[in-house]
Amino acid sequence: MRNTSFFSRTLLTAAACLFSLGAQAQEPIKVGVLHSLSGTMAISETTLKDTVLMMVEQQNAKGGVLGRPLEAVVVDPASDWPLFAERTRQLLSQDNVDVIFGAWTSVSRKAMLPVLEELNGLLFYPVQYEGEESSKNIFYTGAAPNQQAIPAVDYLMNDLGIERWVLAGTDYVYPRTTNRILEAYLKAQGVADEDIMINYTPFSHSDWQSIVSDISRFGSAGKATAVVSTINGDANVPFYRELGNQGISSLDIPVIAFSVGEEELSGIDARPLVGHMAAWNYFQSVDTDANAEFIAQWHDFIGSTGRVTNDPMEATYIGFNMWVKAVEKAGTTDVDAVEQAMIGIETPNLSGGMAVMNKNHHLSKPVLIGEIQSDGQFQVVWETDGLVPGDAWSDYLEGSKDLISDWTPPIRCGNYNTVTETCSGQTTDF
Amino acid sequence: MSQLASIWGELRRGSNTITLFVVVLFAATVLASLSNLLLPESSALHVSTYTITLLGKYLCYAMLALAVDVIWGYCGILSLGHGAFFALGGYAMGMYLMRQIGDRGVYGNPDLPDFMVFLNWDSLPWYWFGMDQFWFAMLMVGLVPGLLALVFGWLAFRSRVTGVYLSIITQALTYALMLAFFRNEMGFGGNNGLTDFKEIAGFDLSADNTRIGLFVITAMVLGVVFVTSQLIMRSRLGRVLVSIRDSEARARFLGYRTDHFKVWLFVYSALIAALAGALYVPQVGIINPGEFSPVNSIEIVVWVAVGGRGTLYGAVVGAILVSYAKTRFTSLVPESWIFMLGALFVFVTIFLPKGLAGLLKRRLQRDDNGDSNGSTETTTGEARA
Amino acid sequence: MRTLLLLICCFVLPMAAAQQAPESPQASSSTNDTALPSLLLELTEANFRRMPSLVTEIEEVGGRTVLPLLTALQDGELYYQPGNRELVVRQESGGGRITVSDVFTGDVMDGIDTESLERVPINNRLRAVLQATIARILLFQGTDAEREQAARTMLSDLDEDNLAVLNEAIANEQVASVADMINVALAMNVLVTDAPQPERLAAVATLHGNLQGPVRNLLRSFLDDLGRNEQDPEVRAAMVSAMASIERKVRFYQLMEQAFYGLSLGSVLLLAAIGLAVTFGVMGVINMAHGEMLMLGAYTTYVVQLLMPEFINYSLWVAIPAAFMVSGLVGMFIQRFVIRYLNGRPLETLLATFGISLILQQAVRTIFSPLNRRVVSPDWMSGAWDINPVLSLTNNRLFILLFSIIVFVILLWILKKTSLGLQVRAVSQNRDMAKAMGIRTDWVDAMTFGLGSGIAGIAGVALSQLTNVGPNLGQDYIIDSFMVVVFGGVGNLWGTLVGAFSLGLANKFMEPMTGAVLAKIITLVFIILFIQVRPKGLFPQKGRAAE
Amino acid sequence: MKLNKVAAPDVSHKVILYIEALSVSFDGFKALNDLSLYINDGELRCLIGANGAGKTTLMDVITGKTRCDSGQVYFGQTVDLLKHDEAAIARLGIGRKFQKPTVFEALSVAENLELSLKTGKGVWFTLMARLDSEQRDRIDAVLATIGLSALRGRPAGVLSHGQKQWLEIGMLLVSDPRLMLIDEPVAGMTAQETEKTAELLTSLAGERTVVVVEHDMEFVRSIARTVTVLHQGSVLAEGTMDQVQNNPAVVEVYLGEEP
Repeated sequence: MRNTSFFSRTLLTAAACLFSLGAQAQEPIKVGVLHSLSGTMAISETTLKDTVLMMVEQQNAKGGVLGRPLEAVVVDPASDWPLFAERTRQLLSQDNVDVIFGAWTSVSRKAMLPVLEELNGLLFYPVQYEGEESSKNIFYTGAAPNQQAIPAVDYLMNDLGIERWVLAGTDYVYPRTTNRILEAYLKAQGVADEDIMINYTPFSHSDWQSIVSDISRFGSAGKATAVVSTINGDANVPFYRELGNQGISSLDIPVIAFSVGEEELSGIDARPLVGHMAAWNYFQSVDTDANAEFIAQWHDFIGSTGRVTNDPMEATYIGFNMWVKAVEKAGTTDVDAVEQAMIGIETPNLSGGMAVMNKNHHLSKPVLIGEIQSDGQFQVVWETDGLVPGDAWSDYLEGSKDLISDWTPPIRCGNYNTVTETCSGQTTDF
Repeated sequence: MSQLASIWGELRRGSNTITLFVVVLFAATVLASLSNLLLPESSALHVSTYTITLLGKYLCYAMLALAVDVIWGYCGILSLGHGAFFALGGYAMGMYLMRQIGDRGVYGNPDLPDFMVFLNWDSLPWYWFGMDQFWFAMLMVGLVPGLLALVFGWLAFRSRVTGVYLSIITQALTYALMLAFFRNEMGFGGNNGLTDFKEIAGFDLSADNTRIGLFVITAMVLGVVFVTSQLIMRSRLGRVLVSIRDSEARARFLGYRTDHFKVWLFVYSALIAALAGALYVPQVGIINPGEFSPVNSIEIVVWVAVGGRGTLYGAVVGAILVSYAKTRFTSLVPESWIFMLGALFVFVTIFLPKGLAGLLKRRLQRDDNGDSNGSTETTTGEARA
Repeated sequence: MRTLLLLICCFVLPMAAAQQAPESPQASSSTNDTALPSLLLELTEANFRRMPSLVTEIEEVGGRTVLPLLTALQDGELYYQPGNRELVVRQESGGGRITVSDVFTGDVMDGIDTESLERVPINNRLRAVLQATIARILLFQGTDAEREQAARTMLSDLDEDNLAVLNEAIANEQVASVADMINVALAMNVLVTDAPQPERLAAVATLHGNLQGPVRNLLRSFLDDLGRNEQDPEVRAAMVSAMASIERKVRFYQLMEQAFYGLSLGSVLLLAAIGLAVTFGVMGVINMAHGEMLMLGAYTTYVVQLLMPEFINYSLWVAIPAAFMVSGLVGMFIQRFVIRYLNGRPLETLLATFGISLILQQAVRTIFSPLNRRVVSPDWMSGAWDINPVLSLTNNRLFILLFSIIVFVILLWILKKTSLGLQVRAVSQNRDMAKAMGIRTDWVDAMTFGLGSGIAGIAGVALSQLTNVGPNLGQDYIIDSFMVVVFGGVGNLWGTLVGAFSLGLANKFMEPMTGAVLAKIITLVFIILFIQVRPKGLFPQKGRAAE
Repeated sequence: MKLNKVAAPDVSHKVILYIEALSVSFDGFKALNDLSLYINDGELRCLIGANGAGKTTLMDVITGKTRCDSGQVYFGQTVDLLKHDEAAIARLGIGRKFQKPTVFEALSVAENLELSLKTGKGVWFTLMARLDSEQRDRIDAVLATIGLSALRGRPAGVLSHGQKQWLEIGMLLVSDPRLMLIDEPVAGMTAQETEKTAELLTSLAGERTVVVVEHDMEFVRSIARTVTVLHQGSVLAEGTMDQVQNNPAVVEVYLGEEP
């Protein structure tokens, strides 16, 4: 048999499936939750699973969607990347879920992507990431580099007068890409080569003595110096401890982090970190009614007032609400219909404005910069004037500066080259 | 003449195991494939593509377990780094699949894989050359892990690094490789590894029949590897290996260069692991440095221990059972799964030192309570009585 | 700028005087009695843009008396009562006990609802202004060390204000160290102004060999023609020699620093591995759950700190014996119920203990949540021992280095001098003979395993001061621990010591050239190759008994 | 096959094993101290000595297990044993039986003998190897000699201690060595078995060279023609059993200690 016949057969059966589902109106809408509940990523991802469950519960209390109740299907990919692909396949082909909320690391999303595209699933990805991707089947509700890194550097440069830069990160794709973008951006702003120091460390790096001492030496050249940190997870505690112990305060060399949020700080004695910064689209300390309500609901749901909220939770919140709106707008859970309905959807974000889903499947969100307080919360010290639209493709990278993503007709392409006016990679058959 | 009979009996007994294994494997493969292809999706007996992929993955694991059983069960070499050979084979295949993407990557660059484009590599590193040719990639699948096993084994076994020490340095080996592959400078995609494959040798990877094809090929390769290994272990070479396991010094004083045997076997085992890795990657769709993680390698050993080492079929059964349990229980009770896995380790090592195969054997022996020709059981007392 | 501010102040004064001040601080400058309260009031309302100038004004008006106010603000302890907007200092002790006191007198104020207090916000820019302002005041009011520090702070910012203060201070400075620092600052100022040659030469002589960062930067800016240049050849030559002397010293101290880092990393490796050296080396048991013993020790520290929040500074002294007990007991439990049944089958022990390590990790995840736990460093563990501006050794690392050696010595003593040690050695050398001589070998096994695990627990206490306390803590150290023991030679504690420190040093001396990851990979490959050459490690046990 | 190329040792001077000025030390302890010993071709030699006299160490050095600090060991006139490893030495025709019986417990009795056959020992050879009728006959013959014919199919692990001793001797026999080094062959044997062993060993001498280390003085007396007494790593005395027993030095340090 030929490949094509099989492909079309799969499509037909999938369509038949959807049709038969639609016929039974009271059948629940299935929401897949694909976050690691065991293994190394459980630290971060368990919270997001709970967030989705909370949102599902609330939506059901409001009467569900399209008059149908929501049913969460939780599976555990156990921080094992190939398992993310396998579980995605399971959710889409066995459990027949209508949408998936899940993934944290880039590699897990990359593992899921081919399966999502093959089986035409729908994923809401709630974590800040390196960009350079836009799939028809994924909505990215976390920050792209231009919604976190670039504004942060602008703030440091303009408001704090930083002239010398340390780009320190864990050696994986997010820091690599972010730092590459930042390096290009800084050079475009006239920063000299010798004023940029780039350093990569492995995951869970624990011995920071030499690196912190290098940073301190780099920072003692008489120019205001800052560290832009894309250091991931576990490595942060020993890093900040070493900074504190070597007497480097936020006055000497401020650190601005893109991966340190309230939850990460809840495991640290934050006192030595006071004054260091983070850039996010949301902080728990943001003083709005929506946020206060969200925090109260969260504490109520999780049964502990000690639990914090963070940016990926807000991204999940926005993503979920948008999906509900889009399904209601489309009147169906059909992936293609929802995908088209999603673009242009607006829902309130928690920092007191509206989040907008753009044509490139990325959000427009405000960017906030917060300084760490001794209680592990952030104090917002700066905020973009309006919403910043997320860029799927960075303007500062050689390979992607000509690419845009636009999922509306007539382009309908995730990586459209504006110079050659062609689309490489995934296109739709419509 | 009685001796001849005993050897013949042993061979026959061996071929029984072989036949049984091959028949079961063949039947399961054919049934699963046919029910996927012919039965409608609504049928209760329909095997979904998801299941086929899952089965294919299990078979790769089974092959990997077989590789470990060959060295551990028969020669007493406990490698805690066999995941390394699996992953290297996988990477070689991954590189081939990556090159097959061609200009269908997100950047549309026909020469460079996507991750190289966004990390601003301007040309393909030398070790990627030739990987777009299927035959060359397949050569590398064997050559790279084989050479590593040869060099590592030659160094280790010649210096008579044995037992625990060997286990620890194999662990160090896979750990070092993991750290190396995590480095983005290496040019293997760093933490993300290689993914988003499109096709293999011209076949669309997302098509059902490609998946079934891969599954069938995996089953066939597993069958061939099983039969080959079984024949090796039944030959005098197999007996020399067992003698090395039981008393290496004695084997040496009999004139066997035990290091040569061990290196040979280690390379053979590494090749099986690499082959398993190469078949695994197109089916799961991703290869990344996590496969090198020492914990993965320990898990392989556990499959073998659960199934019963030194039997080959035990390793296969152990790998499939434990993996299946993992699939089931991480969905049903993710929090308790680790407890169960941990308890399984402890239970098997204390109460089932010969694994499930040992349990089965004891059963069979109780049934035919007579001649135990060729049995490798060492239950003392029975003979003295 | 300053004059402008003064003008504004004068202008504001009458208006401020008209307002009713909440409470008059005991300001020394009588003319400004009335201005300060209004500024203080503004402090509770100002935004971040206004704050820096406000602080400058407060210093201007209040003079040196406002030091307590500024320090409280800098420390984030300055609050105000929402109603009357009166400023107070709110301090929180380790145990969460909150005291509220008057800003200027420091008198404790009772009966204030601490929950309702609002904090005066502070950000980095404000902190910078505060630091400079406080330094100017401290130069006259602080302890000798504080005053020296204040002068040092000014080195990097020799503006008019600071120079005026420095000149005022040097006139009657009695303390040599402070005077030296001020002289350095003044000498730097001489170089940047157009002073005549002899003065410049004298200034360069003052700076000769000085390790202060700003001094180095200033000299470099002259020598590399970065924004400045020195026309006079004689002065330039003096500068070159001054710079060379500085660079020489800096290189030397950097080497010392690297050595310290290496030793420190070595001490961590030693702590992590030494318990393993006992269980693996003496008993021949491969305990893959060793890392989890470290983890248990770290979690014990966390629990101890939870139980005694008021006495964080002493918590470690309680945690050390507690961790020893917890990990030791768990170790004995494992020995009695698992390892005992696997005697003489090291590879099986490896698998079973790996299973146990999974169970322990998951247990911790279930009990304490998968999130990392917060372990606080006691005050005496934080900070650094500043030997000079380019070499400072962090206290926690110093203590841990010392601690690792103490643990090593105690363990050595236990094994060499006590009857338990004698029995342990007897059993490890010839189990059957020991049994025949009436040694209860199973008891000795349990005790040895308990000892090794308990020491791992102690190591966990130390690690809790360096890294994350989370379920994965053990995993990060287990492979390194095995490497150290195997490299050093199994069954030899001295081997473990030498192995740990040499791997630590090698890693740290390689790191600047190769980066952290490559250094680690090279170390691993080196060990793999080393084992081929010397399969029994650095210090092998020799003789027939070892076969 | 490769093995057939191994030349017989040159015994033109009648001596098959030359040991000259051999010294070995462990951690400062001198296990062998300037030891010299010559074994004639076809001789049956007994080595006796107290524990720690260096008997086993001597065997370890001859068979390549232990490296010596100084000295020379020659097999015949030409073969320097110190330059060979255990496997090569075994292939030269030097067989060894250990103090503690070591047989391959998981393999059957017949398989133990099969592995000991004097035949190719390479990886590829063993992979393809099948027993020819001559080899089968040889195994049968040895099985008969060691009295284990009935147990041929049993795993060696189930044998009794004495049976294992016999099996190990059988493994030596089947490999057809020129020089046999036998460490305590009768430990754990019944009187009857001991007698049989003595018979066997005496019958082997002449055709092969046999070196026996033994504690059992009765046994030594029953088989020995020449006895060498080792003491603290050196040769103390050499001669017939009677000569040795009457040697004052031996009486003092060795036999004198015996109650």
